[in-house]
Amino acid sequence: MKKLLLVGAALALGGCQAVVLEPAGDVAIQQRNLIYIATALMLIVIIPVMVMTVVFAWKYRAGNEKANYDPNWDHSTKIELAVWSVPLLIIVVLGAVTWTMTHLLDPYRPLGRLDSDKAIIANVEPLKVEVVSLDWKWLFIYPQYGVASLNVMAAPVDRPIEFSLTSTVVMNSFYVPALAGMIYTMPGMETKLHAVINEPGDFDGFSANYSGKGFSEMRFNFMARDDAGFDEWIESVRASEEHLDRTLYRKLEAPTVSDPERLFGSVDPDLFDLIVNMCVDPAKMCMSEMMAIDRNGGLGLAGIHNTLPETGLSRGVARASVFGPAPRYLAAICTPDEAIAALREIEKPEVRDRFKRLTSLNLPQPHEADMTPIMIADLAATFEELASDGRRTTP
Amino acid sequence: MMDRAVFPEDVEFHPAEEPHHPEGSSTMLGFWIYLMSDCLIFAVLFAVHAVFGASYAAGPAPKDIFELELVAINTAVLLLSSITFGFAMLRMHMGDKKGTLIWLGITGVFGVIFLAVEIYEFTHLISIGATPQRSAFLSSFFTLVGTHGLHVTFGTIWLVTMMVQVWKFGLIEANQRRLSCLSMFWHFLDVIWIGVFTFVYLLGVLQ
Amino acid sequence: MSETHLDQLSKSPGSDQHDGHDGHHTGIPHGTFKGYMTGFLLSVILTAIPFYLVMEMPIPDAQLVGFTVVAFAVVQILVHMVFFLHLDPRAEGGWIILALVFTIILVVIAIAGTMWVMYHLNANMMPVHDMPGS
Amino acid sequence: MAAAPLPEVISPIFGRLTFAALPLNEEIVVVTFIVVAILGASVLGAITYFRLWGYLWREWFTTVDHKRIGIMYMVLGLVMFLRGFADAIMMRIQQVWAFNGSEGYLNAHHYDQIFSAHGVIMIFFAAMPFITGLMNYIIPLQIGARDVAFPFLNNLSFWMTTAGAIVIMASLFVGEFAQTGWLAIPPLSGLDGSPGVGVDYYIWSLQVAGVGTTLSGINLVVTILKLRAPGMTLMKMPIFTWTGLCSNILIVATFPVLAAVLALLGLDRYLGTAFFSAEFGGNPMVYVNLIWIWGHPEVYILILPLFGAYSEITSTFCGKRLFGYSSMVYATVVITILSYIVWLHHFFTMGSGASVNSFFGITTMIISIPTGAKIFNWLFTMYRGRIRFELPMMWTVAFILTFVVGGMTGVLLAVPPADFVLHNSLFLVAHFHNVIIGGVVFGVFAAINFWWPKAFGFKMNQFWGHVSFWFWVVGYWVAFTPLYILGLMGVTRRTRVFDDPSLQIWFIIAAAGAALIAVGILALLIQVVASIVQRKSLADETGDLWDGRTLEWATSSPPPIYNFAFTPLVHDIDAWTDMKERGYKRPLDGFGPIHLPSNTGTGVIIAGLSTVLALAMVWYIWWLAALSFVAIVAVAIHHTFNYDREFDVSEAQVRETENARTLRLGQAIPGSNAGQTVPAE
Repeated sequence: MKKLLLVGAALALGGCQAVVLEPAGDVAIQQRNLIYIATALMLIVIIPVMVMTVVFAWKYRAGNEKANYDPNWDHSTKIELAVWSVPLLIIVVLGAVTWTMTHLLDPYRPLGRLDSDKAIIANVEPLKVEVVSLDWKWLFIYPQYGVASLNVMAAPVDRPIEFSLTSTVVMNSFYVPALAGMIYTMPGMETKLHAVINEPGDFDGFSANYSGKGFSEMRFNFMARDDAGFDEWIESVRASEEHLDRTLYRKLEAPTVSDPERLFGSVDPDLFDLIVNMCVDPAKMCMSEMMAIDRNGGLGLAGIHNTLPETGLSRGVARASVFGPAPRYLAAICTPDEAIAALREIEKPEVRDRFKRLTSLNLPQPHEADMTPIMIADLAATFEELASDGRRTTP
Repeated sequence: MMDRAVFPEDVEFHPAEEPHHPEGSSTMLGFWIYLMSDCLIFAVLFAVHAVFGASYAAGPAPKDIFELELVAINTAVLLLSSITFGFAMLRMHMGDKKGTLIWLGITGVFGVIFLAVEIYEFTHLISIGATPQRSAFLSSFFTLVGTHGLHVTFGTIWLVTMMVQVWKFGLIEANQRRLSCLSMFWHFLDVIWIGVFTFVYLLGVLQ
Repeated sequence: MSETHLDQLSKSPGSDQHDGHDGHHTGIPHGTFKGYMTGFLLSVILTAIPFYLVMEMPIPDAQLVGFTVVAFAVVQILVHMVFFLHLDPRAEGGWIILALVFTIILVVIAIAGTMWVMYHLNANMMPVHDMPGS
Repeated sequence: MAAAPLPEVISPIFGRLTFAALPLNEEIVVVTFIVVAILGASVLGAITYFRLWGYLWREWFTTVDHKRIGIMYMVLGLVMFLRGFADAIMMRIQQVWAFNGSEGYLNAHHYDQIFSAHGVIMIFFAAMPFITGLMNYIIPLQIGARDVAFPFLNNLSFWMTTAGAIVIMASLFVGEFAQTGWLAIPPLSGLDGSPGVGVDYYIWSLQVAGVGTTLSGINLVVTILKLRAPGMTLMKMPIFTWTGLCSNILIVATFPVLAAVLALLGLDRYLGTAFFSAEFGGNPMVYVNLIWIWGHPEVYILILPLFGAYSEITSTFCGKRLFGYSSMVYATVVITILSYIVWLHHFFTMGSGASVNSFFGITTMIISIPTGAKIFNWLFTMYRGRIRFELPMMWTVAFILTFVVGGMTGVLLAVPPADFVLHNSLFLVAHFHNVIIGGVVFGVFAAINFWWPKAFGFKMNQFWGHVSFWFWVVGYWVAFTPLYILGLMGVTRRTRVFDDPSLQIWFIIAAAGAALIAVGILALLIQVVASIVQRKSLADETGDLWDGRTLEWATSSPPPIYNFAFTPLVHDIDAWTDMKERGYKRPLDGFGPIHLPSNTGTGVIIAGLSTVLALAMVWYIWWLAALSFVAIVAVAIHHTFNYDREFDVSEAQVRETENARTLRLGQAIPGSNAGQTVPAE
């Protein structure tokens, strides 16, 4: 039975469908090789064990009167030594391989080669791709080309790719089996992946970590092209008139399933940075800013009130906990004047920059008199007034 | 392998005297193991606090909101309650029911004072807006200190129950055993509190 | 842990009922007035000093104060264990102390492991902010 | 997501419970409900008709006898196992169906609940009750004790586990279950990602059941440490007791971690704290990290006791002392400790650095060394043995052959770069089913076949046992080999629809395997019924059907309520074999009264109130939650005012029971001390 299955498995795997065993990218190939090495090492023990199980079970069956029967034999130093030391030796070897390969294939580590024959070409800059997992689609931003695409991406063959990845709300895992191993995408965090594709073709990419309703459909086409083909694709993206900015991004954030492929001819250069920092909404304080403030000891008692009621939730989900206050966010502001100014000018991109300048100055230290506590009521009133003006309604 | 020769042929198969496991003979060990598992709950909360202790979300830091005077008072109260519980146990061993009850009562009063101070601290923080929702630091602070407070609350309820039981049934063996468990629980909470005031309050303010 | 040690740990619970017989069936640990007072006084000292160090900051070096405070806490925990919880290595056939040691190991693994893992995750993934001012 | 948004107003009386909470629009659920209602009504009706309520309440529900509690755990495990398996079948059918543009027959809302419920139920409410039940039944007997250390707590533990199971079953018909996967990882499980009641059901069912599990862990640890028969030093303890000890130590050491981390998730959902949301400085990775600190040892909690069972079975049916007893013990202890420092291998791909990854990868591999040593020890126990291939032994051989493959793929997944391509794939799913079915489930069946005669006094039906065995083992391989292959084809777990038609054939094979397993389960149920029907012809009066080696076989089958009239004195690891070899004769006189704990209904009441509390918290019915909480405290306090918790089995009763056994033994084994009963004075 089992043999039959193994044969079946071998046949199936020979059919070139097992992409994990027949990948097209050097990183995935090295990972595949490691699977082979580890399997081979373990078979040194596994096969004898399986053979011994069957042989012993047969030979020492009760019906076989000829076999030795030694009911009190329960110890042999030699055997004990062997059964502990042989696996130990294998694990020592495997452990050494693991240590080296884990460091060598660390997704954060820039590539050391293009494939087993080709070295890195010094003057070729790696292709940078910024990946965002949204509910439930993939956004790819090409900062070097100023374009972006949804649910489809392309990459040139034999050029290192440097992915920076993040997520809007829910954890996902970015995985193109033909290219390289997977890596998680998480909100407010940025993961990295270095990879290279060695063969042209269309490959499957998807989320490998369950992320809710539309997870199964959260797939994209990974197109590996030669340099000319890649440039051609970039040109076709540039031809698109859609401009991906904060406003459009916040529309994209709304949960949807099975979105079609979509191209954006231009993109805000700092969009990815804002997504990672969870401050695409200009009113929100950026994560990096918040963490920098925290490293300097927070904003003191005054900082308590540096929050505003959440209104323009792009994802449209009510999320007030039953005993908690209404949803709030950290406002990207320090004083009432600035808050009001910001609310009035919320749509202007330069407001964002002003905040950046503001916070990169010496931050107010706790208990320093120059920090005025924000009067939350004033702010909320202003906020509502503005919202009713329709000037800040989120589309 | 067992060397059979060491046993005489006419080996006994049953002990001469039936082993006696009176009810409660395992209680102290069982309760201790429970305390150890409780300890791991606190370990998780301490670990969480270690991670989030400086995540103020641009809000207040420990030195802005902690009043060490209050913490010092609470520490003193808890320490005093420890020694008064000790005295209650000494009275119990002497068989002095009245003395035991008096010292237990004093311990209970200290427990209530501790809780009152903690409730004051929490309500004060919440009233100024430093709520558990404001930042991960405050979430973990309220959870860790609050969990300790809940334990003290249950300890106090238990203590009152024990006082009723001692008063009604006297210092019988079962009550002695229960008081010993409660004593372990009470002193265990002390030990946790040492961790709390050191790692949450003192080191927090030092940051 | 050697085999003999394991064996000694618990000769057999049936027999240690009789071996450890000292007139108290329940094995309730005993304190003495002197013991409690010693523990109390030590605790008072070990609590007062850290509070003083942090509240008054006689030593301006925060790191040094931090280490001192933690050291005091460790000592005070030991004091409580000995004088209030009456930890006796021989009580319950040694299981009390073994359970404690095991728990301490797990607590250390859980806390240190979490901090280590989270430190690396944060170092790898958290956004950074350039602050010329600081 | 947002399938059931929070109602605008939470009613002060019914919380957020409205008629809309009944999933009347999901035909599958409605049909299931009707079937369950009819079955439930007929069972309840039959109990009423045959006037069994009083009997059940007095003899079973309120019992503090570890043997009966053990059996109730096994029944609970079996019932929940059937529910979990139904979920599995539904997933298999969906994945066969959803090709070529078809959506299958399950929408995402339904499918996502099913795989979440399948994982939770199989681990917490099938596997855990199975192992707890086995340990409850066997360990006190193996160590020559009369009961566990805390008999009342034992009853409470069982009912708390049941309460958790009731809460999770309620989610099937009222509201919804979590759509998050079995670990409910935030932010998906936060209010934002899962606004409905599903995750609250998850949290409360596990919290309630977790109380039971932790208490039962403490109970069994203390039982083993304190109540062993005289002479039974640690290194003479039966190996099942050893593994049970280690498993329970792990329970005590890790379930509090689960309780704490679920409490934090609950705080985020109920109070809006900021633990796992990045916006206010929290971090969801802390949840992942903490829940795996519990999650990995949990795997060893499940497998260790069954390693012990395999050891007992191998030794018994080979008629031979266990090879390498002390290395077996050390392997168990080493696994126990190591299992606590490997948790990160569940999230290598989350982006921790290479050093962290390789550290945890290597510690994981190291666990395979003691595990390997165990397998070799079983092999060398078989070597020069005289193996009787009764069902338990057949399951053991099937286990070894299956488990080593699972072990191999496990080590493969422990190599971080390999894990980067296999993580979260169906390869991973195949791997953990390989070790859990091949190790835990096979072990439970081996143990049931092995110890059933002890618990009931008759052997299990052999024919249906063989049918069950072959369908299970073949079915397992047919069902999960395709998943290994699909994993290597890059297919991810929890996927609901597919667009690559070349995958379909493998899902069809896997579904066929699941069908074979279904036949295996059916055969198991028939086996149970057939065994009970044929109990006269299958009866075993000796109490020692298999020529057993440990103390549980020294008493009658089923054992008397007090287990042993006289506590045995232990001289050897295989205490009962040793006694038999030395010509042990049962004492026929000199009985004394035996103290035993009295039954109590407090456990049922507290667990019932906990169920109410959990459901009230899920549905935001605050007055009921407060009321049931106060009631729990009040009942618990009231319980402590009862000081009289023991009763005596009188000398006459003991003599009567023992004399009856002597007569039965005399008929079963001519020449044994038949008829030599001693009349009452």
